[in-house]
Amino acid sequence: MNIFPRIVFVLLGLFIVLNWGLIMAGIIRKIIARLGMRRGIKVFQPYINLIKNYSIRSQLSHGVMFYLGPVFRLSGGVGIFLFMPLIYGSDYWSNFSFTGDLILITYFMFFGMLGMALGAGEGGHPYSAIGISRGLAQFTAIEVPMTLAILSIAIQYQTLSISEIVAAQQGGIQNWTMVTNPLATIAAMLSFLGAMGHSPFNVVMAPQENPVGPPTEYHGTFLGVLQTNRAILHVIEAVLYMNLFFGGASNWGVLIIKTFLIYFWSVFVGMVFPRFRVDQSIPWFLKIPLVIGIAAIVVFII
Amino acid sequence: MKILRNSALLLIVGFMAWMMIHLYGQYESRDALNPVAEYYAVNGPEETGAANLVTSIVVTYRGLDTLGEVTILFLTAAIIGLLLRTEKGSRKKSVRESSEFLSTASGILIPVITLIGIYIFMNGHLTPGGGFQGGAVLASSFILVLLAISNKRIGHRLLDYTEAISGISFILLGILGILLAGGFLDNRILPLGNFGTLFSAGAIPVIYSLIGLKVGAELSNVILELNQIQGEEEEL
Amino acid sequence: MSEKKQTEQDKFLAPENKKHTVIGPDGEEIQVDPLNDYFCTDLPKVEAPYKGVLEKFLNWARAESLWVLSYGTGCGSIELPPLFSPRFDAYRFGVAMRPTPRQSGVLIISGYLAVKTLKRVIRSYEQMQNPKYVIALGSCTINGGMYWDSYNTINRLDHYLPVDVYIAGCMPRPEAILAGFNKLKERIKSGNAEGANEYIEKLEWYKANQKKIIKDWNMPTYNW
Amino acid sequence: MVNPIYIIAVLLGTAFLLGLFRKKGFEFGMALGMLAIAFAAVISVHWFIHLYSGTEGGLNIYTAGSKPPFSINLFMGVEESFFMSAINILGLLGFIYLFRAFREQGLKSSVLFLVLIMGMNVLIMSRDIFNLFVFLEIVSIALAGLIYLKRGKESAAAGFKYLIAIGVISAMLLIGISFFYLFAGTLNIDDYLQSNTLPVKGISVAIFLMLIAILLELKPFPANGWALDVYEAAHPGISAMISSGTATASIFLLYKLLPLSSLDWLPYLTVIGAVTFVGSNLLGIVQKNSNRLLGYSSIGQIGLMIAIIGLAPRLGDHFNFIFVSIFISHFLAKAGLFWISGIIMRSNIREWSVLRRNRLSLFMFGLFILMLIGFPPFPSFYGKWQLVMDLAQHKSFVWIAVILAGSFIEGIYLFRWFGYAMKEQDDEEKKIIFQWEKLIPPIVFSVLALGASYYTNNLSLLGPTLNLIPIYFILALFVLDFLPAFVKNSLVIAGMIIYSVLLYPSIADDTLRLIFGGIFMVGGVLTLFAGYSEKGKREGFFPFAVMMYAGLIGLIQAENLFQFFFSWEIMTLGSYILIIRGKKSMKHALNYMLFSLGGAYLIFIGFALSHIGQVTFDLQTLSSTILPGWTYTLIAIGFLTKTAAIGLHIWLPGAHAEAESDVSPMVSGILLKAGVFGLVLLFLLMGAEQAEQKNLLYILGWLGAITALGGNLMAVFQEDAKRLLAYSSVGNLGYILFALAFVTHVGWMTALTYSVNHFLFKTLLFLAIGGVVMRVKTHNMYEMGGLIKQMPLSFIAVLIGIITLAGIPPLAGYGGKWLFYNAVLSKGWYFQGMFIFFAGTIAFLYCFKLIYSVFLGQPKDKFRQVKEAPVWYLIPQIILIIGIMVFSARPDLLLKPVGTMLSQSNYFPTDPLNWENVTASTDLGYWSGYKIMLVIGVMFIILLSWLLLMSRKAQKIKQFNIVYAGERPFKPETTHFSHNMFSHFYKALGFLSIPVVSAFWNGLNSVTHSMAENTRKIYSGNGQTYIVHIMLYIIIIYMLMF
Amino acid sequence: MKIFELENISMAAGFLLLMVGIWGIISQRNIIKMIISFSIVDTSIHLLLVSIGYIRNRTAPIIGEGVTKTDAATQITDPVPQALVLTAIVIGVGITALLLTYSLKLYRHNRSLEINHFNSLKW
Repeated sequence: MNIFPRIVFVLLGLFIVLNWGLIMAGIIRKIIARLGMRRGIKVFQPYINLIKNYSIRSQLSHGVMFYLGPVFRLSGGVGIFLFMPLIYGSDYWSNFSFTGDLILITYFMFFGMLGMALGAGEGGHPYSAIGISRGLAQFTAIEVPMTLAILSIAIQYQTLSISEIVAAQQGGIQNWTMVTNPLATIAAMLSFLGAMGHSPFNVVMAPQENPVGPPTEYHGTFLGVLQTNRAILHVIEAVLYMNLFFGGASNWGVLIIKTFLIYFWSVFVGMVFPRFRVDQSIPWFLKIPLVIGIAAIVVFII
Repeated sequence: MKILRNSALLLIVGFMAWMMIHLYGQYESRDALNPVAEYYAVNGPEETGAANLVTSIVVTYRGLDTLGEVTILFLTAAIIGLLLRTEKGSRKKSVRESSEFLSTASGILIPVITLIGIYIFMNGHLTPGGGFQGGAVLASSFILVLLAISNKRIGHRLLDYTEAISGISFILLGILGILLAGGFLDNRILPLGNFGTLFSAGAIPVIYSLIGLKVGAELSNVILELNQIQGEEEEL
Repeated sequence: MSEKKQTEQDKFLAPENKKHTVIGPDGEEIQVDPLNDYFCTDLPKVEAPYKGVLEKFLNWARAESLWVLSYGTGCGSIELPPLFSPRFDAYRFGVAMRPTPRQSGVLIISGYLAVKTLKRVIRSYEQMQNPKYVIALGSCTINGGMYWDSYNTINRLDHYLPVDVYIAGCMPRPEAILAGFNKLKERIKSGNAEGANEYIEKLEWYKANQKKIIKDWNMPTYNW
Repeated sequence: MVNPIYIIAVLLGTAFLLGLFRKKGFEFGMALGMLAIAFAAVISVHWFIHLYSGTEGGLNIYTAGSKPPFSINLFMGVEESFFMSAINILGLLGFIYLFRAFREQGLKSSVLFLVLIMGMNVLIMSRDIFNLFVFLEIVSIALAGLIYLKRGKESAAAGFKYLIAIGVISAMLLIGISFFYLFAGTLNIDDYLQSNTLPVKGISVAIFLMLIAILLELKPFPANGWALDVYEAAHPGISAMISSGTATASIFLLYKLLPLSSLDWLPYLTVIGAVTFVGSNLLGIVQKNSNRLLGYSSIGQIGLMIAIIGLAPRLGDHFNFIFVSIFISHFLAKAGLFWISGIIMRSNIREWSVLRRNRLSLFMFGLFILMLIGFPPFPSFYGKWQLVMDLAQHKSFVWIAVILAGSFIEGIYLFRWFGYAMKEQDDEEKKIIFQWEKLIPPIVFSVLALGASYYTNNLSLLGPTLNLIPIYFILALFVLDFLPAFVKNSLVIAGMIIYSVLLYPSIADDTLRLIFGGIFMVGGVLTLFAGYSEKGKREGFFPFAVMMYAGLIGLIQAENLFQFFFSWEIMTLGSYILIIRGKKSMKHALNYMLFSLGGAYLIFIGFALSHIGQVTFDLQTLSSTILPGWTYTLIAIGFLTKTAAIGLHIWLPGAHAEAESDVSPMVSGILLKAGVFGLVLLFLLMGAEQAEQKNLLYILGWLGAITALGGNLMAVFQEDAKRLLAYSSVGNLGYILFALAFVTHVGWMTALTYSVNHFLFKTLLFLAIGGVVMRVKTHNMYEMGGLIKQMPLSFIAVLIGIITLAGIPPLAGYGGKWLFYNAVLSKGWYFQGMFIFFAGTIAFLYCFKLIYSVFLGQPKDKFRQVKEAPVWYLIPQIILIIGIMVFSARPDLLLKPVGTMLSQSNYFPTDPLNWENVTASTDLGYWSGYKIMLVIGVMFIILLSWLLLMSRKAQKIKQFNIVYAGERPFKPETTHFSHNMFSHFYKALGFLSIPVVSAFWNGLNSVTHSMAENTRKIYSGNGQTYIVHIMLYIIIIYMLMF
Repeated sequence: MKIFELENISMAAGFLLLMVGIWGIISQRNIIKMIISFSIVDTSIHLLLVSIGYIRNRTAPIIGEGVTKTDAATQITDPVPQALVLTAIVIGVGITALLLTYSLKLYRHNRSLEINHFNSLKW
């Protein structure tokens, strides 16, 4: 296929995803507010915040890596977007997923993390480093059930290509991985909780104890970039889970609904449960989700 | 504790005894010479010309052993010298002067003893005795000198010269054996002479005399060394 | 800075901030002047606002997204948490708390300011990014209130920082604070809330006031 | 030809003559004595050359003009002339060595020495039992006198103990001889042997007494307390004579008298020798006194020789070669060591650090130590090889194990000692004079050692197949060591490049060898570049660096087992010396050496097992071994020690961390691949089926997985940058191991790709961190920080290194991860895979810690003026970065040939990777390195421009301009969050990093030490106890034999 | 009875002396007593040697009175052990002298003659 229309579609997709990410964040915070019997923010508040942050007049720089950190971070988010097929059956909406498969996406997630870590590190603030060390430590544990789930579905579908996994789930809800491989789904969804950084796994960014962790020193435009990335990343990670476990999406409407629900799962849990410390969350991930993940594989081996 | 130790040691001795009984149990009284000894008995007198078969064995057949023996005594003297040597150099010895009796008697005895010694090693090939025995007797006369004639100082020099020269001559005689006769320490470099006389048995009397001198000198040396350190205080 | 002033300042310097030498890895001696080496000594510049509609739009966004530094100085700090409770729900006005000055736009001085606290307030304020706004709560920040003759508190906050909105009362209730936020919004939208630039323009004056009351001024002039 | 009897005559005559000399004629007397010994030496050497090259059987020397058995006769054969030459040369040098001591103690003492030499000569030649007794006594008495040469209380006590022990032994000997005469009727050995008389029991006992007495002269463990005291108390020159001289004579005596016995003494000799070898060496490991330690070692070596005599029937034609090679090593090395000991006059082995003040003696010391342990190219190496191979042919596995265990234990204390000499604190206060006349003998023996090595090599079965060019190059470098470092460095680089070019055609067709050869040679040249930054001469670096690379390349070139093992040992040796050059690396180098030595011995045994029933030694014979399970396991464990699999890894962190800055990349990035290469080769040659049968692959897979996890986990908790990297190497090698264990096409492709990647990024990281460490002079990461401003290029190198390490796209590391998933899924080892991937994510923790703690965070005051790493460190880094970039963009450059190579081998006929341009795909997934790189690059640039546009005016601020709750940071040291960075992680998973393995090895170590400590208590120092030991020894052997 | 013959008695006596000597060597702590024990051992061996060479009803191996040159083989005892014993005696003398000298030296150093006082070298 010609590369230029593809680029146009990619940019369009990125635009949709970004906007959906921002709106979704607003909606969800609205829902949370309502649950807390508040009016809460405006649905478009994330937009306003984003604009405000880009409009900050002065910036400070701690050094080159501080400067590059957000770029890495955003590259990580956008990169995952680029390698992710969005809509099933549509070549245009599959972005650049022909360059790599599921493994590429799982490992490319680290790209942004690394950039963020380096940028925050260059900031020289100990809280940033503390936040990163917590985040990375927790992430190691989160990855284990996720890896098991990925292995499980790779065994199930005998492929690592996301498009093929989605294709295999077509034809009704009974074909979704959620139904055909519930254990893997549970393990993955538990690890998803950690990946989203909501309570109970948000000690990384504990606002007061460790002033927002890694981005302590980030402000203005830098923060705007990080927020942009956050909007994209939340959606695209939800898309990943959707593709793997919930039958993918054959059109944008389905994508929006499914990603919202998937994302809301993490918010929902976060609303209900209090916060874990890192040294509590790591063993937790290495107990329940791990066992479920192992079970998901054992099922296939037997 | 002591009983325990002793009984353990006794056990060891017991085991040793048990081992030796194995040897003893195998021992049968002999009623004949074995071939080697018989060879000596039959051919010894002919080959060496010595009436004393032991001497013929000691000086010729097993001459190398004898060289070794002499060397051992030589070594012993040297080692004792080395061990007892002190860094202080010569020491004065303060002893009582010997009595009239003693000096007179020893004056008479010393030549006699020396003569006996010389006789013993000169006749080693004929009668019981030989270089070692004669040498020992010589040394005993030397002891007498040391003990009785206290003010007489006998230097090492003489003994050393005697020792070295007799030793080297012994070896030279041995080498002559290779050159002139059948092998190292062969006594037939000199004519065998008449069997049973003093000047017989080839080089045996010469060798035995050298041995006698050497042994005498060596033993005397040992005694001299031991004597010299008597009055010496501890060396630390 | 004159020699005399320099020594004056040194008097208050903590030992670790005094000039000293350290030994480098190769045995070389390195002179360290902590105040100059650890801190940026540049002075800020005025960041001119855009013109026209763009600035209006941006001001609207700034007004609708007020990120408050969660920082309490006096008794008024107890009035701030209820703001975010369901009863008052400041979120609906776009107000949110941020824990780090870098990301915050609004500094609320919630009550009397001890000299010691003033130092921290100044530092926090200067660490915030342009544009930034100050809301002062209670009489104490206006004229010293009941502490007007205290040896240890300041009387007028706007001698030290450019205040956008004063909210009177002792203490003002959350409703009043919400009203204050709305006043601030109006002020921002109208384009008058240029306190940050004002502070930079009149930096000498502000600094003189600050240094007059903070006797042990042992930091660079401007805290980035 | 001169009649050998003149040796006796001249020596003895001179001895008698010297009795005449007084103080005045000392020099003349000494000259005379020296001439006499030289005469003896010349005659014996002449005889040896004559007899060795000719066909003549030897010369019978009769005394007293009659034939034996009636008179004493001597015999001069090849063996006799050989041992006599050895003794006389030793005597000549020993005489020179003792010159000063003789002057102090008077000419009489030199007389003793002459007689001693003479006695030993007769002991070797004489064929008459009683004559042997007499001269044995001469030797003993002469020694008893010489022991007191040093004077003092200790010498006197030792001499007395020696005398009473000798007294008891000679009593036994004399009883034996007497009854031998009674029962046999002769005193002549040849006569008795020809007489064919029926042995009665009595004669057996008599011969038993004789042999046991000779055996006791050889100081068997544990009836040897007296000998140890002598070694300790005597003048080292005399100890050298005892250890090398009288032992030689005695062992020849044993060899000579052995045929007398009708009983089968050989098994007993084997046991006695082996017990002595192991026991004596075991006690050596707790010994601190150098001379006593040498004594233990000496006794051990003699035990080995006794055991070899005992094993003679199994060795067949090779007996002479084996015995002589072991003998000559012991002979030269032990005398040399004792002599060196006398030069430096230090009794505590820790104080041997003074050796460093004289490079020559340090060199000789190392040479002798290595010779003793049996490193190539010294004779004992060839001897041990042949010995073990022959024993294996006879399935004497127990003896192989015992001999190698003994050698290993000997290695423990010798290398520890060597470590002290190299690295222990040297007290400069105490002066030391290196006397020239004392240096001559060890120098001569060193030269002889090298010569002996050359001849042994030529004489050995497989030695001539070796490629000796690198060895000569190493020798040349030793000679050229006086040149400045940069000249030598250029020389070495040039040499390596030329050698690579010459080598290339021979391995061009073999992709496997090409890959590893590339790693070794390219890596070698690159890491050597870093050496240009060293100033001065850098003495003793280049020969060993080349030695390591020579060993590595030798592995590539090896065509037979011997070449492989030779190269393996050379490599181990070179790398050991390189490692020990580090500042604090004494202990770690020792650990490295011991694990390597143990591993090498396992490989050795494995090779020996594989050789059973084989004629040739080709590497191919591994495939037809009759004991595949054992062979496979042993060799694999041997290689695993080099790859530092968990359990065998504890040497690695310290060794890699404490090595010099440019040595760490050599040993980490390059050297570890030797183990990988070995494993690959092993699998290829042996066939995986063999291993599969025994579930060994399964175990190996788990081992790899656990290693990966354990290594990475340990790395997370390190504070030392190089140690962190070292543990990371452990983890990475775990991946490789795991992938190797798959034995599938894609698995091996993973392993090989990962090997190359690991080489690239770990060399890069070690070079970069090494450059930093060089500048900041500390390893502790928490002491650094903020170095990005001073060292931006190093930062970039580390950044690229960790991105590759962590496997983050788009760099090459990702390829390894992708292949891993494919391999795991196709093999079905999901749970091991889980470990691996968990380990992979843990890698992020230490990657971050490394780059953050060093380059980011708060800069420290004292590193404010630090400069960028030297340009010679940066050049190889840039080349490596380019390499990484190339392989990232074009993975097909590497993967395609590897795939082809694997497809050509018998195991994996189908290549699961399909290539479409540069996109690789398997049944499971696909990967296009080039496109990924393009996409990410374009995106990154766009986003960067976006940010540049948005925040173009950013104000640069300084390190303490951070938001700190209204306060200011106190000082950089307390503001840098680095120490114990992952404490929460430790709380959660720290229990996994409890050093169980070190605890195990430490426990083993302390058990061994306490065992030795308790055992040696039997040497109570009481002479009477020693006599009791001797008695008990006799009784026990007697009871065993009768 | 075999054991009542002269050669048997002397040999048994030799062995007995040997045991006595050995007992002395391993049990006596005094160095001088040990040296005496060594001498006893030496003597015992000499006795053994002589017993070995003894043949009943024969005379010394010297040609002369009672021994004719031609029949010497049937008239003399074995000369070889006698030659050996001569050597052995000399060696014994040498060793004894050395032991005594060493004991003197030891006494000077330690002012003691107890063998267990000389254990500064051990392990």
